[in-house]
Amino acid sequence: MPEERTSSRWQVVALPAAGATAAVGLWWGITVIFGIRSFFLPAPPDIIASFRAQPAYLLRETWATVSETLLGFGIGVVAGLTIAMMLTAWRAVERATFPLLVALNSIPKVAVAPLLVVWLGYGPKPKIVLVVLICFFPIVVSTVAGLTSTPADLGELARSLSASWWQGYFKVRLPWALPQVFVGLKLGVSLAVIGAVVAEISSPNQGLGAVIVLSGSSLDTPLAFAAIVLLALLSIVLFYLIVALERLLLPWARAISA
Amino acid sequence: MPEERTSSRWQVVALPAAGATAAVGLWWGITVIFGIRSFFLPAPPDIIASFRAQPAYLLRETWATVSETLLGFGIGVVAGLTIAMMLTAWRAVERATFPLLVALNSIPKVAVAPLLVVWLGYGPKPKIVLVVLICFFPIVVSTVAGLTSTPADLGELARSLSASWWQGYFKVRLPWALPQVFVGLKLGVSLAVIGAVVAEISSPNQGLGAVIVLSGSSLDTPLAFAAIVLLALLSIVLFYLIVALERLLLPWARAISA
Amino acid sequence: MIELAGVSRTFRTRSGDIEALRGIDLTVAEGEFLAVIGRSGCGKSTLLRLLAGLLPPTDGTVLVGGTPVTRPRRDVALMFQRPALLPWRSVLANVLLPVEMHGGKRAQHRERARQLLDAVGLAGFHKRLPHELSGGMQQRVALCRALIQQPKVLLMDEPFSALDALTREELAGQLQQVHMDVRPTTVFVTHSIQEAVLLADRVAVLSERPGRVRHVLTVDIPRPRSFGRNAHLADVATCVAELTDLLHDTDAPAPIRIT
Amino acid sequence: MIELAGVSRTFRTRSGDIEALRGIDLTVAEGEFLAVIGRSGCGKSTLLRLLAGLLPPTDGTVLVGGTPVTRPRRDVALMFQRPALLPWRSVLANVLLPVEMHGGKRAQHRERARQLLDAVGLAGFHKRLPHELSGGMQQRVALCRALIQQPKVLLMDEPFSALDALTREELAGQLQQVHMDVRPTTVFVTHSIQEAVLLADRVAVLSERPGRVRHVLTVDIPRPRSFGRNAHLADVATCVAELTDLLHDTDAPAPIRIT
Amino acid sequence: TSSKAEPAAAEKQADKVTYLTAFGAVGRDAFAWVAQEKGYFKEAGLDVTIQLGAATGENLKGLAAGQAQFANLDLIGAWILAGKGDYKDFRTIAAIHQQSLVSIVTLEGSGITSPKDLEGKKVGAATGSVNQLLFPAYAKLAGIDASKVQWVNAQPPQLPALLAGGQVQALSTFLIGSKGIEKAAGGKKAVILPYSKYLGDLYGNGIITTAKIAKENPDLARRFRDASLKAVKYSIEHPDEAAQILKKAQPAADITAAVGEITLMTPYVSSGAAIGAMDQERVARAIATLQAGGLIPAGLTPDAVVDFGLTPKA
Ligand SMILES: Nc1ncnc2c1ncn2[C@@H]1O[C@H](COP(=O)(O)OP(=O)(O)OP(=O)(O)O)[C@@H](O)[C@H]1O
Ligand SMILES: Nc1ncnc2c1ncn2[C@@H]1O[C@H](COP(=O)(O)OP(=O)(O)OP(=O)(O)O)[C@@H](O)[C@H]1O
Ligand SMILES: Cc1ncc(C[n+]2csc(CCO)c2C)c(N)n1
Ligand SMILES: [Mg+2]
Ligand SMILES: [Mg+2]
Repeated sequence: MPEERTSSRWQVVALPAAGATAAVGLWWGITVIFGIRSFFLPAPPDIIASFRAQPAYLLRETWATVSETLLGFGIGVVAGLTIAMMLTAWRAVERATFPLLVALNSIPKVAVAPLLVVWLGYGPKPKIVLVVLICFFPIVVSTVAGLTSTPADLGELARSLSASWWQGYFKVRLPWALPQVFVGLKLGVSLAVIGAVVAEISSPNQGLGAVIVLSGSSLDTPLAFAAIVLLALLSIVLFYLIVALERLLLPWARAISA
Repeated sequence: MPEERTSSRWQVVALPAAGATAAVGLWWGITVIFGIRSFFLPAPPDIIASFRAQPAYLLRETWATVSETLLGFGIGVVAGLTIAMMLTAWRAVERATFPLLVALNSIPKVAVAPLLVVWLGYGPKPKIVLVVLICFFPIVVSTVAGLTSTPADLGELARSLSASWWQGYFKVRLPWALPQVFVGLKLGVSLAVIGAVVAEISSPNQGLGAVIVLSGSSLDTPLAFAAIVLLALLSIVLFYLIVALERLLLPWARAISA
Repeated sequence: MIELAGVSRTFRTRSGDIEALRGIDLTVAEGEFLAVIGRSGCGKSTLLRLLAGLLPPTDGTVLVGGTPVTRPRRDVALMFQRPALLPWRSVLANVLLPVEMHGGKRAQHRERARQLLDAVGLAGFHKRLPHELSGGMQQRVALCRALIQQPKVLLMDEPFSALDALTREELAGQLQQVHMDVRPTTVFVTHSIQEAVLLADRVAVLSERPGRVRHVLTVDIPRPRSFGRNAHLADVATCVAELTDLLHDTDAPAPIRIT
Repeated sequence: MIELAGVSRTFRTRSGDIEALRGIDLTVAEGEFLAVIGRSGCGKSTLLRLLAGLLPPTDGTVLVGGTPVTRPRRDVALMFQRPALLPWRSVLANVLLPVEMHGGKRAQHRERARQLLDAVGLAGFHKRLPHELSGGMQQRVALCRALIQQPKVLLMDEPFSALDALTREELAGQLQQVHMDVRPTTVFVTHSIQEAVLLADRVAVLSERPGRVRHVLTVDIPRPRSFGRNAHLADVATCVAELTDLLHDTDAPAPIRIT
Repeated sequence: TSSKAEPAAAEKQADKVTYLTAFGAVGRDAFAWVAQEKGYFKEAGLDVTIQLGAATGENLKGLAAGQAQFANLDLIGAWILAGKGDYKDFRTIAAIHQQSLVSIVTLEGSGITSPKDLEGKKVGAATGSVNQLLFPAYAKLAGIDASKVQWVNAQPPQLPALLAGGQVQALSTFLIGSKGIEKAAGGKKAVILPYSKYLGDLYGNGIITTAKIAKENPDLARRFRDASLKAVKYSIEHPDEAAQILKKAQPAADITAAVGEITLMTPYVSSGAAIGAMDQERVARAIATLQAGGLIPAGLTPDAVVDFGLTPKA
C-alpha cells in the first residue's frame, strides 16, 4: 500500500548521479579493456583534457548553439501549437494538409540544410529555420493527440454551455491536452538541439556542430566528444527545465492518475 | 449538433489529393515565377524526368532504405516499449537512467554515424543501429506518459484486485496507454526513415541517402529531389499504416473522447 | 416551453443498433416542473440530451421555446448524471465556468457562486480541486454549476443520486424554493419516487427500453411540500403508490437488435 | 473478521490537510452484514478504502481476518462508488477481469458471469462496450464484477446509487439472497436508510467530517426481509426513524484546517 | 574484412579486400570501377569490394578499424594527420595526382583573376580541410595577406552551391570539380588558380594501405596498385567509357561531370614519368613545406608515410 510519494533529496540527486557515474565508468572501462584508441572512442579523461585545453572557445560555441536552439524551439512551439489547433478545428484542413506535414517532416534535414544555406546565408538564420523544421512535428502530433482525447463528458459539458469554439478550446480541450502537449515539448526540445547541430554541421561557421566537423577533419575525436558531451548536458538541462515546468503547471494531471 | 461522423470517400481521397496538388502547384509556381534554376530547386517535371530516367535503380535503393527502416523500427519499438516499462516499473530506475537516455538521444546522429561505420562496417548493420537509436526515444517518452496517466480509479481497481505487477501492467495500464504509445510510434516511424537516410548519407553504399549524397557530389539536384520525394512517400505510407493500425485496434479510444 | 412530438432516438453502433427512445410525445409548460422516472437504461439521460441539443433525434421534433432544437442554447442548463468537473479548476472556478463561457463578469458572479457552494454544504472547499472531494461533494459542485446559470430551462439528470438521505432532502427543499422563486421550466430525472412527488407538478413515467411515455401523472399537492411532515400525507402516499405501480407494471424490454 | 481500532485518516494536500476519519472503532463479525450511513463527505468511501488496503490509516490499526491490512487481499472485493470499468473491454470481459487477475480459468467463470449479468438485467448487453451503457447499467456491471469474486469480505460503496427505485429493490433482494447463501462479511455503504434496514444486521452511523462512529444500531428483524410488504413493518419503521434521527442530529462539521 | 597473407593462394582463391574511394562516386574515382569492370582486379587475384569513402579522416579511420585495406584519399591531408601523430599506421603506395589539385576557383566576372584579388573577399571551403590549412603558405608565396580573406565554412559537396548562389566570391576546392561548378553556376566559366603554381611539391590524391599489409603482404599491395594504376591509365585514355562504367555501377553519378573530372585531372596524372610514381626527395620537400607552414611538427620522415618499396619507380 503505497505511502504518499516522498521524493527525498537522496533520490533526486544521488540516483541520477549514480547512473551517470556508472555510465561513465562503463565507457571508461571499455576503452581501457579493449584498448580502444582515442580517435575511435576517447576515454573520459581525454575529453576532459580536450575541454580544459580551450574552455572559452567551447563555451562560446555552446552559447551559439543554445541561442539558435532556443529561438528555433520558441518559434517551433508557437507554430506547432497553432498548426495542431487548426488541424483539430477543421477536419477538412487536417485531411488536406496533414499528409503534407508528414511529408515535410520526412525530408531528411541533412538534405535540406544546404538549401537553407543557399537561401538564407551562413549566419544563424538557416540554423534557426532548421530547428523549427525539426521540432514542430512532435509538438503537432502530440498536441493533436491531446486535443482529440478530451473525455466525452467534458466535451459535452463545453457544448452544453454553448461554448464558442475558442472557449471550448481554451477552457476545456487545451488544458486537458496539456500533459500531452508536454510530451511534444520534451521530444521537440531534444530534437531542437539536434536540429541546430545538423545545421551547424552543414554550414560549420559557428556552434558545437562546427566544432564536431572541425575536429572530424583533424581526427581530433576527443574534441568532437567534448562537444558531444556539452550537447548532451545542454539537452538534459533543457529537457528537465520542461519537466519542471510541467510539474509546476500541471499538478492536477499527476493527482488524477494512478 | 454534430451528426454521427461520416467520412465519405470524397473526404478521404479528394482532400489529401487537393492538398498535395496545391502544394506541388505552389512549388512549381515558385520555381517558374522566380526563375529558380533546377540546380537550386528543381521543378516537379525535372524530378519526374529524373525518376523516369532510372526507375529500377531508384526503386532498388528505396527498397534498401525500406528494409533498414523497418528492421530498425521493429527493434526500436521493442526496445522503446521495454525501456518505458522498466522506467515506469521502478521509480529508482527512472531516476537513475532517464537522464542518460536523454543524453544518449541528444547526441547528434550525424556524429554517431561515422563511429558506427567504424565498428560495424559499410553494410546495413550500422544503418539499422542508427534507426534504432533515433526512433526509440519518442516511443519511450510517449509510452511513459501514457503509462503514468492511468486514471486513478482504474489504478485503484487493479490494486484492489491484487493484480500482480504484470497483470496491472498488461490488463490496465498498457491498454490505457496505447493511444499515447501510438503517438510515439507515429513519431518514431517518421524518425526511423530519417535515421536510415542519415546513416546512408554517412556511408553511402546503398539506399536513398546514398542517392542524395552521390547526386549531390555530381551536382544532380533533380535526382536528389527524386530521392527526397520517394522518402516523403515512404514516410507517408508508413505513417498512415500506423494510423490505420491504431484505428483498427483502438476504436474505444475514439468512442470515449469528444 | 418544451414540446416533444414523435421523438425517437436510436444509437447506431458496430455491434448493432440500440433503440433508446421511441415515439415520445411530451409537453412541458413554461415554469412547469416535470419529473421523469423510469427504469435504468430506459432513455432518461438520452431524453435530456435531446432537449439540451447535444444529440439530434433520429425521428420526430424537439421544440424548446417554440423553436426546433439544433444545438445547445444558453438559456438551457443541463446537469449531467456524472459530475463532469474540470480537474484542473478549483471548485469555485468550476462553478464559475458557465459564467465565463457566457461572457459574464466573473467578479459579479463570484459572490453568488460562493453562496451556492455554502448553501449545498461546501463552505471551506471553494479552493479545492475536484479530486479532493467525495463523490457526493462533486455532485453538489455540478449542481451549483447548473444553478449559477439561472436558466429558463433547467434539465437535471439524477442530481441527488450520490447524496445521503438527509442532504438529499435539504437540497430538494432548496431546489423547490428556487423553482418557486425563479420558476425555471424544469425537467428532473430521478430514481426516487418520493422526490418526484415532492418536487414535480407532473411526473412522466417511461417504459422500459425503448423508452416510451407510459403515463404522465399530475401531482396536485400545494407547495411548499416536504417529506413526511406535511398536511397532504395521504395525497403523497397515493401518488407514490400509483407511480410505484406504473414502474412495476413492466413489459419486457425490447430485445436488442443485432444488425 | 474486521476490526478497526482507533483508526484515523487525514489527507495531506497542498492547500491544507483534510481530516476524513477520526478514531474509528468498529468490529464486523464473520458473515455479518454491516451497513454504513453518514452524510456526504463524512468519510464512508475512505473507510472502505482503508478496509480494502488501498490506503493506509494515518493512525490506528485495521485488521481483516486477524491480520493487519497492508495491501489489498484476494478474498476482499471492493465495489467502488464509480463504476471504474475498462473502456476497451466488453461488459462480459469487464466482469471477468477479477477472474483473470486471480488466475482463474476464464472459461469456467464465463457462464457464471453471464448469469450474473442476466440477473441484473443486462442480458443482451454482454458484448457491448461500457460507453454504450447508461449510468445505471454501468453500475450494475461493476456490481457483477464484485460478485463474481465470491469474496470472504464484500465491500460495497453505494452500489445502487445510480439505479431506479424498482431495480434497487430487486437487486437489494438478490444481494440479500447472496448474503444468506454464501454469507460473505459485508460492509455496505448506502445513503438509503430503508436499504440499510432491509439488508443489514447492524447499521453504523457516522458523524459529519471528520467521520466518527456516532452509533451502531442492531437491526433485529428476521430474514428474508422485504420493502414494505413484510410482517415487521413496525420494527422497520422504528429502525428507520431512529437512524433518521441519528443522521439529523448533527454537530457542525469541523472547520477545514488550512495549513 | 581480412586479407590473408598467403601469396601462394592467390591463384586459386582471390584475396578479398575492401577499397574506399576518395569522394563518393565521381570522375576522379572512376578508375576503381574500371578496374572492376575490365577485370583488372580479378586478373591480379583480387576480389575487391568498392566502398564509397568520404573525407580523409573517415577513410583513415576505416583503415585503422580494419574495415578496409586500401583507400584513395588526399595525400596531403593524410600526411598532415600522420605528422600530427594521430594515426601513422598507413603507407602510401601510389600517387594518382602528381600535383595537388587544391585551387582557388571562382567565376568569370567575379573580378578575381589573380590571388591578390582575394583580399577582402569571402572564400568558401571545407572546415579544417587542406584547402584552408595550406592557404597561409600559398598566400605567402603569392604575396597576399592571408588574414584579409574571410573564410566561409561548408561541407565539400555544398561548395558549388555557395558560389553559384553568390554567398561567396570564390572557393578553395579541388580544381577537377570545376566542371560541376560551371554547371551549378548555370554555364558561367570557372576561373582556376591552382595552389600548385606556388606549392609545386605537393601531391594530390593517392592510394594508401595499412602499414601491416605493406610490411607483411607487399605482394597484395603491389597487385592492388598495379591493377588500379592500369585502370587509371585506361580511364584517362578513355574518359567517356570510364564515365559510362562509373555510371553503370553508380547510377547516381553524372556522366558529363565525370568526363569533366577525368579530363581535368589527366595532366596531373601523366605529368611524371610513370603513372603513380613517387619520388623520395619530392616527398621530403612536401613534408618540409608542411612543416614550414606550421601544419606538422618536425620529425616526419618520408618513409613513415610512403613505402618506397611499393611505389612505382619514376
Ligand atoms: N452513446 C451510446 N451508444 C450506444 N448506446 C447508448 C449510448 N448512450 C445510451 N445508449 C443506450 O441507450 C439506452 C438508454 O440510455 P440512457 O443513458 O438514456 O438511460 P437512462 O434512462 O439514463 O438510464 P440510467 O437510469 O441507468 O442512467 C441504454 O440502453 C443505452 O445502452
Ligand atoms: N484524495 C483525497 N484528497 C484529499 N481529500 C480527500 C481525498 N479523498 C477524500 N478526501 C476528503 O475526505 C473526506 C471524506 O471523503 P469520502 O470520499 O470518504 O466521503 P464519503 O463519505 O464517501 O462521501 P460521499 O457520500 O459523498 O461519497 C471528504 O471531505 C473529502 O474531501
Ligand atoms: C567538390 C570538392 N571540394 C573539395 C574536395 C576536397 N576535399 C576538401 S575537404 C575534404 C575532406 C576532408 O579534408 C576533401 C576530400 C573535393 N574532393 N571535392
Ligand atoms: Mg441516465
Ligand atoms: Mg463516497
